[in-house]
Formats: sequence, structure tokens, C-alpha cells
Amino acid sequence: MIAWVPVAVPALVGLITLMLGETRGRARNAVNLLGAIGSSAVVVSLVRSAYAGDTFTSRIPMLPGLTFGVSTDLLGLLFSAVATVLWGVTLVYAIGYMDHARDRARFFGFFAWCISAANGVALAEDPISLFIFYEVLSLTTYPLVVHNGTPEALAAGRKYLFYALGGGAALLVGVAWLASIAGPTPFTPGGALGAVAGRNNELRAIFALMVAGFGVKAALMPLHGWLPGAMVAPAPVSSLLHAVAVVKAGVFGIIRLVNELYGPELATSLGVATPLALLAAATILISSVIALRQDDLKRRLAYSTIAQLSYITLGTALCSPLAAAGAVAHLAHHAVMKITMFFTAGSVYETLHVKKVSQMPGVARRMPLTMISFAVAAFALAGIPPLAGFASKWLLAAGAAEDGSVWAVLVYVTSGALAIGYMVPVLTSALRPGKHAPAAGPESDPRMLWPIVAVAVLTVVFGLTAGLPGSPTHWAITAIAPSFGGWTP
Amino acid sequence: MTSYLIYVAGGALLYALGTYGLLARRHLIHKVISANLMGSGVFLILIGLGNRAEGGPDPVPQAMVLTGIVVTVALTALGLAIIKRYYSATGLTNLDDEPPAGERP
Amino acid sequence: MLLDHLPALLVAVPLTGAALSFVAGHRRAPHVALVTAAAIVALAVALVARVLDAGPFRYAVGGWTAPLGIDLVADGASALFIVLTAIVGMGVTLYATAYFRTDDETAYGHGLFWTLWLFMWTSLNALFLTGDVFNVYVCLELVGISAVTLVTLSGGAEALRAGARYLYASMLGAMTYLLGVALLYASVGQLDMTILADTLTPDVTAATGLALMIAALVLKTALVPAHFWLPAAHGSAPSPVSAALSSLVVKGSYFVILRLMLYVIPVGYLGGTDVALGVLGSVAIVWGSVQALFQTRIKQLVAYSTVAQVGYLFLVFPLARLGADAFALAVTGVLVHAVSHGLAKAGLFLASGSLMSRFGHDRIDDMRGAARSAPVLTLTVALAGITMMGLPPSGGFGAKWLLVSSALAGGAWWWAAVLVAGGLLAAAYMFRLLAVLLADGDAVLGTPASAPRTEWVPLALAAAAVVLVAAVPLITDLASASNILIRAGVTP
Amino acid sequence: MDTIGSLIPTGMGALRFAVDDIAVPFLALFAFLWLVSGAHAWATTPARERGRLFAYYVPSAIGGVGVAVAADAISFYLCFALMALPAWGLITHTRSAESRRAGAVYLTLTVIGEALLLAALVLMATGGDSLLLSEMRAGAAASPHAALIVALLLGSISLKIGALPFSGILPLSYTYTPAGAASALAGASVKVGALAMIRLLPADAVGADWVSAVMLLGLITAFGAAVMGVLTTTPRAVLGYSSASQMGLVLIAGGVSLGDAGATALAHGAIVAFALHHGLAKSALVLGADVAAHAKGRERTVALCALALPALALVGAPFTSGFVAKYALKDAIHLLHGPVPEAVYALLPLTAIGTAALMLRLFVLIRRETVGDPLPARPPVAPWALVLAATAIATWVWPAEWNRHAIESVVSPDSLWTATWPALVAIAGWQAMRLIPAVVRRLDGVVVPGDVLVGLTALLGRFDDHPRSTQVAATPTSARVERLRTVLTATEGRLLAWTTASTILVLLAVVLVTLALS
Repeated sequence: MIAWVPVAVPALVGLITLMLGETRGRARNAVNLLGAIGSSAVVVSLVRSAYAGDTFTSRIPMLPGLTFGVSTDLLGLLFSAVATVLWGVTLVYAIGYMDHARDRARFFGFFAWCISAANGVALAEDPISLFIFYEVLSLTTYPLVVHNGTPEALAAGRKYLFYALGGGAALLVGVAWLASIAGPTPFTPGGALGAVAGRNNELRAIFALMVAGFGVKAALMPLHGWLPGAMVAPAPVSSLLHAVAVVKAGVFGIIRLVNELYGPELATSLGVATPLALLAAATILISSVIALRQDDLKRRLAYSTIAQLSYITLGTALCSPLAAAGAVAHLAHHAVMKITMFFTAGSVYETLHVKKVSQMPGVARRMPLTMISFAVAAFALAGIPPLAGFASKWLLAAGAAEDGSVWAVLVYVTSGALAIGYMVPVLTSALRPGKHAPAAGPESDPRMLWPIVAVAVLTVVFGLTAGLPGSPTHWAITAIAPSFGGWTP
Repeated sequence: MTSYLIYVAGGALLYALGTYGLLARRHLIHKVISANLMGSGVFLILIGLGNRAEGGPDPVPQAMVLTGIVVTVALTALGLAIIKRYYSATGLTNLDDEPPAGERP
Repeated sequence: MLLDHLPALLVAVPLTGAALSFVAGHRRAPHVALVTAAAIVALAVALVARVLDAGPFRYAVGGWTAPLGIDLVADGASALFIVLTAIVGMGVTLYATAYFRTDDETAYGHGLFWTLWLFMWTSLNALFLTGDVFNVYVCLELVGISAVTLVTLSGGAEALRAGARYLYASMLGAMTYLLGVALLYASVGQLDMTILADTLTPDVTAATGLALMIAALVLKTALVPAHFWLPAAHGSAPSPVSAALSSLVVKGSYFVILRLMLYVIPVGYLGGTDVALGVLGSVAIVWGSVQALFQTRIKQLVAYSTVAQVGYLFLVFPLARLGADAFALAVTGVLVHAVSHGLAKAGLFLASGSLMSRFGHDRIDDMRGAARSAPVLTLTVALAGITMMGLPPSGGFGAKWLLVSSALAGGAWWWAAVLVAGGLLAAAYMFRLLAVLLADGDAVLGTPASAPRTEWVPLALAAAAVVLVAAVPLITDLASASNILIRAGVTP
Repeated sequence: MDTIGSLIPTGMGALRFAVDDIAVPFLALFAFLWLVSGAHAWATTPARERGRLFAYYVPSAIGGVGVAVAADAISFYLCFALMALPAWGLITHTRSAESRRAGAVYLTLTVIGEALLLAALVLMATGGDSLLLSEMRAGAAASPHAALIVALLLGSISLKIGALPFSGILPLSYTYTPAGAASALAGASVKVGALAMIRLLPADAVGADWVSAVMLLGLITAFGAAVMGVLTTTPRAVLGYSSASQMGLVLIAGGVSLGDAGATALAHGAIVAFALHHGLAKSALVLGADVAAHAKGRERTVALCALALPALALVGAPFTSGFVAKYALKDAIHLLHGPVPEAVYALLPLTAIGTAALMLRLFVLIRRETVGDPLPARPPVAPWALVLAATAIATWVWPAEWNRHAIESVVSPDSLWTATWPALVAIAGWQAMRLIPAVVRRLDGVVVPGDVLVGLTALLGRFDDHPRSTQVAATPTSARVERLRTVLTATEGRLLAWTTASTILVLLAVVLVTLALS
């Protein structure tokens, strides 16, 4: 039953938060923080067990011939750990950010539920359980997207639902179809579809349906339309959900799909991996170019997220062990980098009411520590060593090269250059002298400042320790190795 | 040519007339009467068909017709009561005109 | 042993309650109703246990057995519908204690609700238990009479108008059904469903009779295009009544269609009727959803949602001819759907009623900001929405999964597409409502006509529809214990 | 799984640095220049701006020194980036609009160059299954992507050293940069391109036509940049184009190094020689120009005289560092046969004419220049003097194969004449130009620093300063949806009318009966 803890604890926290109501703020904060710390501790201990070879699995019978189960394998725990630990960090930030906001009970309650669902996606042991958590995640995110209740927020929410539920429908058909021809198919490194290997056309159609389903959250073009709009949500939502939990659920689904449902070999021999890779490559380039043109900081970051998510998709679709490992590592690395940036964007907006790049002159002098953190994350994102983004990008590019996909290497390096192109103007604009004078006191609410610094430090640490046991890179390689027949680099 | 066919044919005719009335007549009481006509038609058919069997009349259709009459009477009474209320609330005797707005539950 | 008489008790207890509540006066009537409801719940649970334990059984009323007497038949499916009726009925009763709390004795229909409601409950239980096609007619009319009266309970012009339409539709249906029974009897000479199932032979008269019966039942179930009476009736009735009508009454006539089509009538006996019903069901899903999307009044939206959801119930008929696997999955799926929709729709109607009495109006667009002042009701709408969209984890998802699996197992992907599209359309109209409730705005709420305490009732019902997914194994067992699957010799 | 394979960067522990034969001269050069230039920058920067300047200078210096000793791909790329990216802050230090535009261009090209480098490194690493630069370079020749690798490397190097058509990057990055920092950029930073040629460009990996093409590109750069430099109007711009011109010569050596192994060794010698010679001389010129511009009277004359030393060195006058370096280059080219190498060999002395013209232009401009911004103190002389001294002796005393060979054979009447006549030709030409003052005036300032790249700034400006707003308004319910709603509602209204509805119902019954009987 321990396997359910990462799902159950945030769910419980969400329930208690909603029941506490709007007025009991202190109790709400305590419950949330305790929940985050507690579930982080459990996840860490699960990781230690998983490294030692102990994975826990738990199933509940649900529909005829159908169980609902979770399993604490290393791959799932990576995503789960990222979501859970960053939930704690984001909570501190959100408590500061939402200090004077309304409807906080609703906000924190659904926030916790989102994390619960994301953990479920991470740990789900088969496609059906994953689908269920995936849909729950879609639903629990909606109140957060429309949290402000403004017409723009409602429009964004409508768009989000349109995409999310449409994707969910595609996924449902794919999953149900698979179940009808193959029965239960728990994720197995290297592929779980040996029994139905001959039914190629059906398998191709199912793959396409499932990619369409996951592609929505993974913001794979042309399914990305909801993400920039969803940026109307409060900053903590953009930070944790639209940079980490929700969007990563999509790419994580693709990782599971390629590596542990179809398996790299079958995916390659069916010829479904290459179109996916091409789609991801196009997404990377197009969205990077679009990001160059965005004046709204959060929209710029959103398009950057779209590109970075497709890094992961591309890495997975290449079906080369190094690239697959890089993709998994990038899942963690991009999380800390992008959350830093979104935190910063939110903090700058909340402190100075600046939300456009062109309004940023003077911000660097007014909020130096915040902008330094942003710079660290921005350079990491662009793949400058020794920061986190470089390590995963190296693996991705090396994997592509090893696979002989030189075009993918070029896509990666080009997008790295474009990343500098859309990140540096933010920095240069902030560095310019402007109307914001240096602050006399602290540069912003400390509850917002220190989480930013913390995640920026993580960005550096992940880069510096890349490859050492326990680092996301090492973890990713260990988790992905079984999918390639016990490959060791 | 057996006699039951006459009943069946008459019943069918009544049923068809009633159906037409229920569909086409606007006045609410006309519709109730039409429904009763339909009922009578069905009862005639039942009686007629019940007489068809060899070895004397079948008692089951008779029982059905009796029950059916009771039900139809109840429906008719309810219908008339509602029509009366409806007329006093709106002054209308048909369903096609919109009732005056403003009254909502 | 009292429990041997369970089927009779399930009819007798509410009938006694109805009589008692009439003489008890409007102050004590709610208590009578609550006690009766509690008793029915207990009896329903006992029936489920008995059916699961010993399988289907027949009960000869008064000791007279068929063909002379009228047998009651309790199988898994009827037990399921009875327990659904018991749970929803309990909720409606609880909610109504606050809703009909008025001392104005001059009010139209004052104090009549309890008697009519328990009477309707009686007829529904009888309908679910009866094994005789003529008895079905009687029960349907009893349900119809009490339902029409309940619809007109508020005495408003609109309610009366809706009631009159409902009544005429009822009459048309009743006479058509009776004509069908007459033709069937003329051909076969039998009325008991089991005997009919055993003796039915190809015959024009019998087929015509059965087709007429099904046409009449389709009207009573409000399948598009025969849905014309439903939105007005369900939309203008008092909220507890709307809940009962939408979640239970349409299921009554549907239950009869289910039994006729899948138990009595052999496959192919009625030609392409089953496919035609499936097509109409698909049309209903689309048409009802689109209409719901464009409604401006909350109860109209919910009523059209019923029109759409009823469509799903009819997809079982084409799916059932796709082989044994598809048959079992489809029947189980449709049973899960009936239950989850019953619970969710009751919760949704009751919540709408509370929202209307809080706001003092029923215009959706003027309900902005309700999430802040009425979080429980908003949550109810959300939970009910989830199950109606068929999103996991909810009973609606269980149903959709089973039906989709059935379609795929039978190789008929187009029905799966209909199911999936229906879920998306449901999402469209439900989120239109939810978005307004979640929008920023400070709703000026009117005096609550219902005490907030009873606002937990719809939440409980909607939540039950969601957690129903955990009860799917139980429903599967009940489906296996239904005469339909036993006769077909398949298990899900 | 505690050991991670050779291709995976294992934390900071994976960074390998080594001081080998190639590293020593570059390490010495870079460390010396970054230190000395830093001293100059420190002294000439107002105290309140020092923090801002050195926040960029120090990381850049660390990267600049580290790159010399980097022994594996990761540390090389890391140091390369660490050196190049913060230089943006040096270029835009004055915060003027022009400097910002220059910074944007610099950054864009640098980033593109790094992307190319990274792609090349990745391909080389996976080809040879190693992250060590020496093994990667050796393995690249066998890689199936050898041509692509060389192309990527050449692209990256060209951007770094300002080969045509990117020559403008150098004048752009020096023009607005404070003198000390400009000295480091001109002396050290650009030489990383030379280092990359030695460390990365694989020998014998591509055909002879590649060698020829690269040599031609180098030669064209050497001439073209000189012409453009002469037509600009600030000393820094002239120095920038002069760097590009000189690096064109290095590129010729780079081209030679692509050939067989024998030529490669000689070419590497030439590259090292050029790096040392040009790094020191150019730094001395940048610092000296600053000193001279802020000096008055006799001091100014003395400064200008001292400045002649590095200028002459660049021209390759006898007994200067350029004299040795050019000899080493010629030595390397001489090994190759074929029309292109022979043509390049023949035309090489002519490049000195361009350089000489550039130097003349430089002196004219320095003399013309009035004292610019007020400085807290006059530029210190000591750092400049140190660089001057190093310029004078470095190539002669450096203990290495190439200079021993050059020193032994360089001093011959023939070579002395070869080194001298281009300068004389240039001076003669210069004097001749005085006869047509109208033409000279018209040509003065025809080229602005950055030449073709200036167009890029306009493009970048669109992304930087005021990007087009892409705010999307919440879409109102469109008229089409409204129409649909009307139609559907009306249809439903008709369906609900009693007569229609009940008729449909009767029809339905008929249909069902028909179906049942069919």
C-alpha cells in the first residue's frame, strides 16, 4: 500500500484544504506544507528502495478484467519526485504570492489534487491507470486555470478543456482498443506488446491515438494551442503545473508509451517513431521562433516550454538509449529551470506589476537576486555548461548522433541558440536602466524570493553533479537501461 | 367471414380517428376525447380478438379491457382537472399559443 | 419468513406509506415518507443480497401463478434498478423535507407531494418487478398519472402546460402500447415475458405488436425525436420532482425496452429495429447535447442533458448483436450507465433547484460567482458533470469504458466514436455551466428557500455517482444475475 | 550502475584539464593578456562601474584561460561559452544604443558559433566514443560524418575569428568596448579560434579541395578585411578589421592543417606562432592607442613611436614577431602542391601591403582623434609596456620546434627583402593617394563597423527592443455561433410543437413496425 502514498497524501491534503474553508489560512498552510514534506520523505525512501531493486506494486480491481494500480519503479519515481518536491517549494512561493488573493481554499485544494494526479500519472502501472490519472489531472487543473474568473481566464479555460478533453478522448479510444486486442498490458521495460506483435496496422493506429492524447499535454504542435492561453492562471500554477506537473504528464506518457509499452524496437520497426520525432523537431524549431516574438514574459516562457517539452519527445522518439536517458533527465532538469523562470515572472509581476519584456528595464537593479536566478535558469535552458540543461542536452544530442540522426543533433543545437535568442533579451531588458529604483528593504516577499533561489541552486547542482549516482542524469540512465535490454553506456 | 373481424375493423377505425384527433385538434378537451376514442378502439380490438379463439371467449382480454377502462378513466379525470386549472391560469384552451410570460416556478 | 415476500413488500410498503401520508396531514407526512423511504432502502438492499445469493426468482402474488396470476420477477437487473430508486428516492425525500416546507395551506398542491411521490415510487418498484407485459401497461400508467400530477404541483401556467403535454404524450403512448399488447396477445396468447420468450415464433401480428409496444416505450423514455414532452416537464416541475423524473421515471420505461429487446425478443426478430434504436440514440446524444449547450435556463440545460444521456441507453441494442463478449459488456455497461446517470442527474437537478432558490431566478448567465457563495453546489455540479462526461474516475467512466470495449470487441468502432464524441459534447455543456459558476462575480443571493443542510443531499448523490466506479464489480455481479445474461448464457 | 560510460559527462569530475605542448603557449598568452588587460581596465574604469565591468570580465577571463588547458569536449565547450558569452557585458558596457546593437550582433553570432561547435563536438564524441579532445580529433577522420564535422567546425571558427563574411563581428565588438577589455578580446579571445583549429580540426579527414577552399577563404579574408578596415573612421574599427585580416592568414594555416599529417604539424606551428605574435601585437596596439589618445604633446609623440613596434610587427617587418610568424606560415604552405596552394603562396606577401595600409590608416586616425571620455586616471603605461616588451621578444625566445627552425633560416637577404617591400609599396601608395584628395574624402568612412552585419542589427532590433505585441483578446462569441444557436433553437422549437412532435411519433411507430416486419 505504500505505493499509494504519493497519490493519497496530496489528495487528502486537498480534501482537508477544501473542507477547512477560506478563513483558516494558518491551518491550511500547515496542512499543505506538512503534506508536501511528508510525501517528499516517502518518495525519497521509495527511491532508495527502487535503487536497491525493491519496487512496490498495488492494484485494485475495477472493471471486468481491469485493475487500477500503481508501481514504484525508478522511471515513475523520477517524475513523482520532481512533482512532489517542487510542490513543497511552490507551496512556500504560493503562500507568499497568494497572500491577498481570494478563493485560496479552492486554489490550494485543487493544487494538491493536481499533484496527486500527477503522481498517479507517474506511478500508474498500466496504460489504463495512467489514462485515469491523466484525465483527473485535466479536470483538477481547470479550476486553477480559470481561477481569476476573468473573461480571459474563462476563455483560456474553455480552450484548455477543448484540447485536454479532446486528447483524453483520443487516449481513451487508444487505451480501450489496446485493451480489447491485448488485454492487460502493464508497462514493461522494452515493451509489453509481444503477444500482439503481428497486428501492425492496429498497433500503428493505437500509437497515433495515444500520441494524440499525450501530445495535448506535451504541447506537441499542432496540439499546443492551449498552453500560451493558460498562462492567465496565477504564477504558481504556471510554474508548477504548466511547466512541470501537467505538461510533463504528457511527455511522461510518451516516454512510457515508447519505452515501456511498445518498446523502442517495436516502435522503430512499426515506423511510428520517426514521424513522432519529426513532429517534435518541427515543434522545437517553430515554437522557439515564435518565442522570439513574444513580449509578454509568461507567453515567451510558454513557447519556450513547448520547445523544451519536444526536446523530451524527440529524445524519446529517437529510440536510442542515450537520447532516451537524456529525455528522462531533461524532464527533471527542465522542471527546475522553467519553474525558476516562472517563479521569477510571477514575482516580478507581483512586486512591480511588470509582465512584459519591454517593461523590464530597471528590474535587475530592483530585484537583483531574482534576476540572477532567472539568468542562471536561462543559461541552463540554453544548454550552457555546467548547468543542468547542458547535461541533458548533451545526452540527447549524443544519443541522436550515435543513432545517426544528424538532423536531430542540428535541431538540438539550433534550438539551443534560439533559446539564447529569446532568453537574453529578457536579461538585457532587465539590465537596462529603468524606472525601478533599487529597493530599500528586501527586494520582494521572502516567501517568494527564497524558493526562487532554491530552485536556481538546484539548477546548478543538477548540472554539476550530472552523472554522479543520485543525480537526475544517473537516475535517468538507470531507469531507462532496462528498456534497451540492460544497456549500459 | 367471422364476426370478430368487424370488431377489429371498427376498433382500428376508432383508433385511427382518435389518433388523428389527438394529433390535429387544438382544443384540449377535444384531445382528451380523442384519446378516449383511441382507448375504445383498442378495447374493441381486444374484445374482438379475444372472441376469435375456439372453445368460447378468452377471459383474459376481458380482464385487460376492464383494467384498461379504469386506467383510461383515471387519465381522463386527471386530464380534465389539469385543463381546468390551465384554463383558469391562462385563459387558453390549446397548447400551441404561448401562455402569458412571467409565471415561472 | 418475511423476506420471502420481498417483491410484494417492495410494492406494499410504499403504497402503505402513500396512504398514511395522505391521512397524516402535511406536518407529519414528511416523517411518514422518511420512515417509508428508510424501509424501502432496507428492503432494496435485502433484495440485492438475495438476488446475489440465490439468483433470480419469481414471486406469485397472492399465490396465483402465471399464466393465470401475475408473477413478479426479481433478477439482478430489477434489483439494481430498485436499489437505484431507493437511493435516489431517499435523497429526494430528504431534500423535499426542506423544499416543501410551507404552511401556506392555500397553495396549490399543498401537502400532496408526499402521497403522490410515494405512489410514484410504488408504481416504479412494481414496474421493475413485473414480469407481464400487460401489467407493465398498468404500472406505466400509474407512474404516468403520478408523474403528471407532480409536474403540475406548483400550479404555474408553465407547469400546467408542461403537465398537459406530458399527459397527452402519456395517453398517446399508453394507447399505442395497449394496441401492441392486443396484437401480441392475439398472436401468441401469452402475456408473461418468460413464457413469451420461450414461445415467440416468427409472426407478422406479433412482430407488429412488439414494434408498437417499443415505439410507445420509446416515447415514454423520450428518445429523440420523441423527446418533445421532456424538457418542459422536467424543466418546470419542482426540483425534487425533476430529479425523480429524470433519474428514475425514464429508466422505468427503458427497463421494459431492455427486457423486451434483449430477453423476450430473439435477435433479428424485429429486423433492423435494434440498429435503428442505436442510430436514434446517437442522434439523441448529439441533438440533446447541442440543445443543452444553447439553453439559457439552468433546468432546461439539465433536462436536455437527460435527452442526451438517454441516447446512450439505446446504444446497447446494436452492440448486443455483435457477439457474446460484446453482449455481456454492453449490458453491464448500460446498467452502470443507468445507475450512474440516475445518481448524477438527481444530484444535478437538486443542486440546480438549490441554486435557483438561492438566486431567485434560473438564468445561467446571471449566476456568476456562485462558486464563492455556494461551493457545495458548485462541487455537486462538477462531480455530476464528471460522471456525465464519462471521465475517470466515475461511474460514467465505467459505463463508457464497458460500452467502448463492447464496441471494439465487436469490431464496430463507429459506436465507440459516438460514445467518445458524446462525452466531449457533455463536457461542452457542463463546463459552460461550471465556467459561469467559477467566474469572478459577487452573486447577490436571494433568501434560501431550502436550508443549506439539504444542499449536502445533491452532493452525496453526485459523489455516489463518482465513487460508483468502485462498485462496478458489484454491478457486474448483478448483471450476471440478470435474466438477460443468464438466458443469453454469457458473463461479463 | 555506478560507472557511467565514457560518453556521459560525469559531473564536475568529468572535466579534464591538461597542460600539453599545445596548451603551454596558449595558456601563457591568454593568462598574460587577460591579466595585463585587466590591470589596464581596472585603472581606467571609474570605481562605481568597476563592479559592473568585472562581473563580466572575470568569468570571461576564467573561461579564456580555461579553454587553453581544456582537454575534453565538455570543459572545452564550457570554457568557450564562459569566455564568449560574458563578453557581451564588456561590449555593451557603455550602455549606448550602438553598443547594445553591437552586443546583440555579437551575441547572435557567438551563439550560432557555439551551436555549431556543440553539434560538431557531439558528432565527434559519438564517432570516437570518447570525450577527450585528442581522441575525438583522431577519431573524427574515421567518422561517417567527417565532412559535416569539419564544416561545422569551420563555421564555428569562422564566426569566432571573423572570416568573411563575418569580419564585421570583430570591429563591432571592439569599437564600443573599454580599452582594457577590448585588448583582452582582441588579443586573447579571438585566438580561441586558432586554438580550436589545432585542437579540433582533424587532419586528413576531407579532400584536397576542402584544403584549397579554406585557404582561399583565408586569403580573401586577409585582403577583404584590410580593404574594409582602411575605409572606416575609428582606430578601434581599423584594429578590428586588421584582426580579421590577420586571422584570415591563420585560416590559411588552418586550411593547410586539414591536409596530410606532415603539413598539419607545420601548420600547427604556424598557427601557434601567429597566435602569439598577433595576440601580443594587437593587444599592444589597442592599449597603446588608448594611451596615445589620452596623452598630450611630447608624451603623445613618444607613445606613437612606441606604437610603431607592434604596427611593424603586424606588417611583418624584419626582426619583428610577424617576421617569424609569416615565415612559419609560408613554410607550411610550401609543403602543399597544386594550383591553389601555389597561388596562395605567391600572393601571401601582398597581404602585408594591406596590413601596412591599415597601420598607416591607424596612425592617421589616432592623430586625428581628440581625447574622448574623461577618465578617472590617465591610462597606465605599465601594462602596455609589458605587452610591448613581450611583443618584441616572444616569438624569438619561445622554446619550440617551429621558431627554432624559423629563426635559423629566416635571416637571409631574400626574406628580409620579402618582408620589407610590401611596406614600402604601401607607403608609396599612401603618398600617391594624396594626389587625389577628392576620392579619398569620398571613400573616408564608406564602411561602418560591422559592415554587412549591421543589417542584422535591424533584424535583431525587431526581436529585442519593442517586439510586436501579440496580445490576444478574449474572443467574443462569434456571429457564426450565434447564427447556429438561432437555427438550432428554432428547429428544436418546431420539433417540440405538439402536432409536429406527435406526428413524428406516429411516423416513428410506423418505421419501427416496418423495420420489424422487414
